[in-house]
Amino acid sequence: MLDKNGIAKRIAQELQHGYYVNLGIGIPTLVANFIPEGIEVEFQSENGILGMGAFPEEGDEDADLINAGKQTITAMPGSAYFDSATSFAMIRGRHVQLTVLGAMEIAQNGDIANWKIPGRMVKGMGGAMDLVASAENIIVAMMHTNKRGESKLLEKCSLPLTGVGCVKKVVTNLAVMEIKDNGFYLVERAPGVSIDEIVEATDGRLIVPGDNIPEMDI
Amino acid sequence: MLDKNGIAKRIAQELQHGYYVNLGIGIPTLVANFIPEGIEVEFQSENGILGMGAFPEEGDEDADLINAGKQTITAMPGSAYFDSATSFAMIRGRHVQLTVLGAMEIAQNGDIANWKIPGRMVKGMGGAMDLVASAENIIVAMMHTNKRGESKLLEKCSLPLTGVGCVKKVVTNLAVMEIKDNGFYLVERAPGVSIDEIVEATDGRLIVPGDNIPEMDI
Amino acid sequence: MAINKQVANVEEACKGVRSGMTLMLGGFGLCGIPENSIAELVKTGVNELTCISNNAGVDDFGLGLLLQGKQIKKMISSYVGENDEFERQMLSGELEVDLIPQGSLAERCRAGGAGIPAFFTPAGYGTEVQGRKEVRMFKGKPHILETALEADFAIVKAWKGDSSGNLIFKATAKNFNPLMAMAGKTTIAEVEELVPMGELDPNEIHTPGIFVQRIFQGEKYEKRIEQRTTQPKV
Amino acid sequence: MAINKQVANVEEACKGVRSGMTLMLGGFGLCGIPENSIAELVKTGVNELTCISNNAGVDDFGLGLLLQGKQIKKMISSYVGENDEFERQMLSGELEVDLIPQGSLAERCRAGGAGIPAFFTPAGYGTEVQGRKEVRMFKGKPHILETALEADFAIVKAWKGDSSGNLIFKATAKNFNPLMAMAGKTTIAEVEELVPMGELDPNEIHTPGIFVQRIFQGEKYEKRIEQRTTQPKV
Repeated sequence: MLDKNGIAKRIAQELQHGYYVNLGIGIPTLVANFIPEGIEVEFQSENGILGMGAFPEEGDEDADLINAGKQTITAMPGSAYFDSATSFAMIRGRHVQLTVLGAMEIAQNGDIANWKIPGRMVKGMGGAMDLVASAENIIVAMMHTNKRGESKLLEKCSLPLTGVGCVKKVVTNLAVMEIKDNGFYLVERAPGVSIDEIVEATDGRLIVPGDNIPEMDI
Repeated sequence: MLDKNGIAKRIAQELQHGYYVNLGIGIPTLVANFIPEGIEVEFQSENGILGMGAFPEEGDEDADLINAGKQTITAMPGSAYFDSATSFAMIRGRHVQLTVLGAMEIAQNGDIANWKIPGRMVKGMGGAMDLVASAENIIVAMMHTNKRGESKLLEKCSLPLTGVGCVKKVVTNLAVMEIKDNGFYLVERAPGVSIDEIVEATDGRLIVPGDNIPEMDI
Repeated sequence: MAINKQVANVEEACKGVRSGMTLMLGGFGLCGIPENSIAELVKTGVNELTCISNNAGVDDFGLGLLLQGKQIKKMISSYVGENDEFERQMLSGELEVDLIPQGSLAERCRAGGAGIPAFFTPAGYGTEVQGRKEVRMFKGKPHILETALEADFAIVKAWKGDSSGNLIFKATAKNFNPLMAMAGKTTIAEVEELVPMGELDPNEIHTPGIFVQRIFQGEKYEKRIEQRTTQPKV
Repeated sequence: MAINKQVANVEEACKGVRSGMTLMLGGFGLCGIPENSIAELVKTGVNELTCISNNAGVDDFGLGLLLQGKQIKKMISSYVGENDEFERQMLSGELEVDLIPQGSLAERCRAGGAGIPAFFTPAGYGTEVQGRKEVRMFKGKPHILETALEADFAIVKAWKGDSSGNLIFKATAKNFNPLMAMAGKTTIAEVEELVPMGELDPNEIHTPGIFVQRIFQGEKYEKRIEQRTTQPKV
């Protein structure tokens, strides 16, 4: 079973040379720590920076330089700042090659819910709806089950949707799955996790193509 | 009767303190030479400058600094450069208070034609269609008649339109007219020009409110 | 001669902002917010405001101060998760809230300033955001029609500005500020440094002065940091 | 580590531009046009091109060179009045021409790059431009629906650039360049001065590198002036 860093590390393997990548808040943010050797990628943060770097050293924080999670950050050489309309032009116009974000629920058709729990939590969608409606390549990073042990991979989302039929791949603490044929198509198991454990933790239709599902190589 | 500079001088009297103004090619360009004392205005050229100044001194021409007429210009202190989408955002969004442009024909309902003579001249509309469709305050600067002596103030335009019902005021070598009540409402005569001469030169409906049409004070 | 937009102080800048008006306020989180103008609105007690702003500040800073004083009737935002008082007022029904995808919010402000009354975007299709909006397919993909946003006053904050209203923003404090500057019937810009006309390079201007009606230098800036994240010094 | 877009020269930059393709070319008149790339297209003899460009150059410079070689099948422009060969080819029917209001052209390029498939604008209502486009009233005023423009290659010219594709334009040579840079499936940027990554101030970037796929320093720039207007030295 993976921890959050493990999920991030596995997703980092999906990065390709030359990718512009938008990382959501939470587990996705950790992906930046695991960029494979020898490839160049740039991180876009939708509040207006391309070429986002690491957190600043203590004392070097700049209130004018934050990411979409409102965290103080630094800028890499070759970075650029821009307004919010230009930022979402990059996203909507498919100039960002990969979007990684968290979710509360994913449905087997690729629907995603991650912005609202009616009556309980209404923080807003921020940029998530633009991201999921626009990106060609969306990977969801999340735990397979929620805090109450319920599966987050469902036949149909119960929460208000963020986007429809848009998620391409899900990486959880238990497995890597592609969304296809109206199901979660099992591609890899987390180290030490059995197929049965994944079946058990998945409420939606899990497609298991044979008995030899490889273990992740991370 | 006015010459081109006279027309420009009369139009310059319409400038108000704080106006952003877009001047078209030809007579309108001359308006910049007659800004009344004590008022501040800024000229916008739709290729991407606010705060357009005079022509450069010989030897100071900069190929990167031109106006919409492709003429070399200078920039005033406090000027700004911007892209063409931002430029027309200013125009369409009604941030430019006054547009002065030339015309081949004006109709008594405010229609304007100034971009095409079918089969003979098809240079294109440039920014004129955006300007006339957007501006709240459009003044046309032109000669009252064309080179063949035919009136350019018509009941209905014969040439392809640039915009419909948009012209508010026309200043010619003979008169100042407002477009209202579906007619050219005569406001001022050019120095030494009689009402009869204006009537004679106008094909569309000229509204003459009484015998005492004042002469322009320029 | 360029047009002079400089006003003496925040009081003069905020003159005419009245109860019931619609305001746009620049900033993302607490980054790039018009601190001085917000403090002035708190002071004048103007209320029943509709505020268009990506976020709603935190409990004791930014727009949170206007929420505390119950000066806001309605918020139009994309994310409001940092503010407990906001959540309380929303859940109790005291505060109307219109949540909009962040990219649509930005584009709708720009559209308002650019004379584009409506445009199609894929964001929000198939979600609550779609509501009764028109849906149309482009290249086989569903889009929804979003309309322009405008405001009685847009209040923005820039790093540098000159007396003709030209603005330069710093780093990610740019965010919604240039877009909202375009969309205000009257746009108020507060800047950290106000320089004489001609001192800014016309090539480096982010917001041309035509979009700004009033400009002043803010008295002081706290520039509070919402999430101070650092790594140890090496 | 930022992504490196630098290519060795104009030949490498223009690789893959094939006959029959749609190109966007930045510039207004002869101001800010990609001189080196145009010369390369003349050399390769690629033809049957659809060119989206505000103007068509003059007879012996800019896009006029491609017209001379009859390499252009169709022009999408707003103003083409400076070019006799253009007029001849158009009136004889050799050249297809689509004339578009300048603001709509600019906004359609931006829309193409920004994932906005269509928007409403008042420009062209009631004229030939309206054609069969949808008309809709907003605030009592008629608008027409215009769609996004995209291109196989967008070819732009900037003043300075770095190897990650960030661009800074100079004065009014900016014009259509930043908008077209957004709308190319592949965007080629030629620059007067190519600097190492990190040398441009991220605050002064006009076109962020994400929009540019290839960048090179042009070998030489004639920067011809179309209307040299001056006043006597005082």
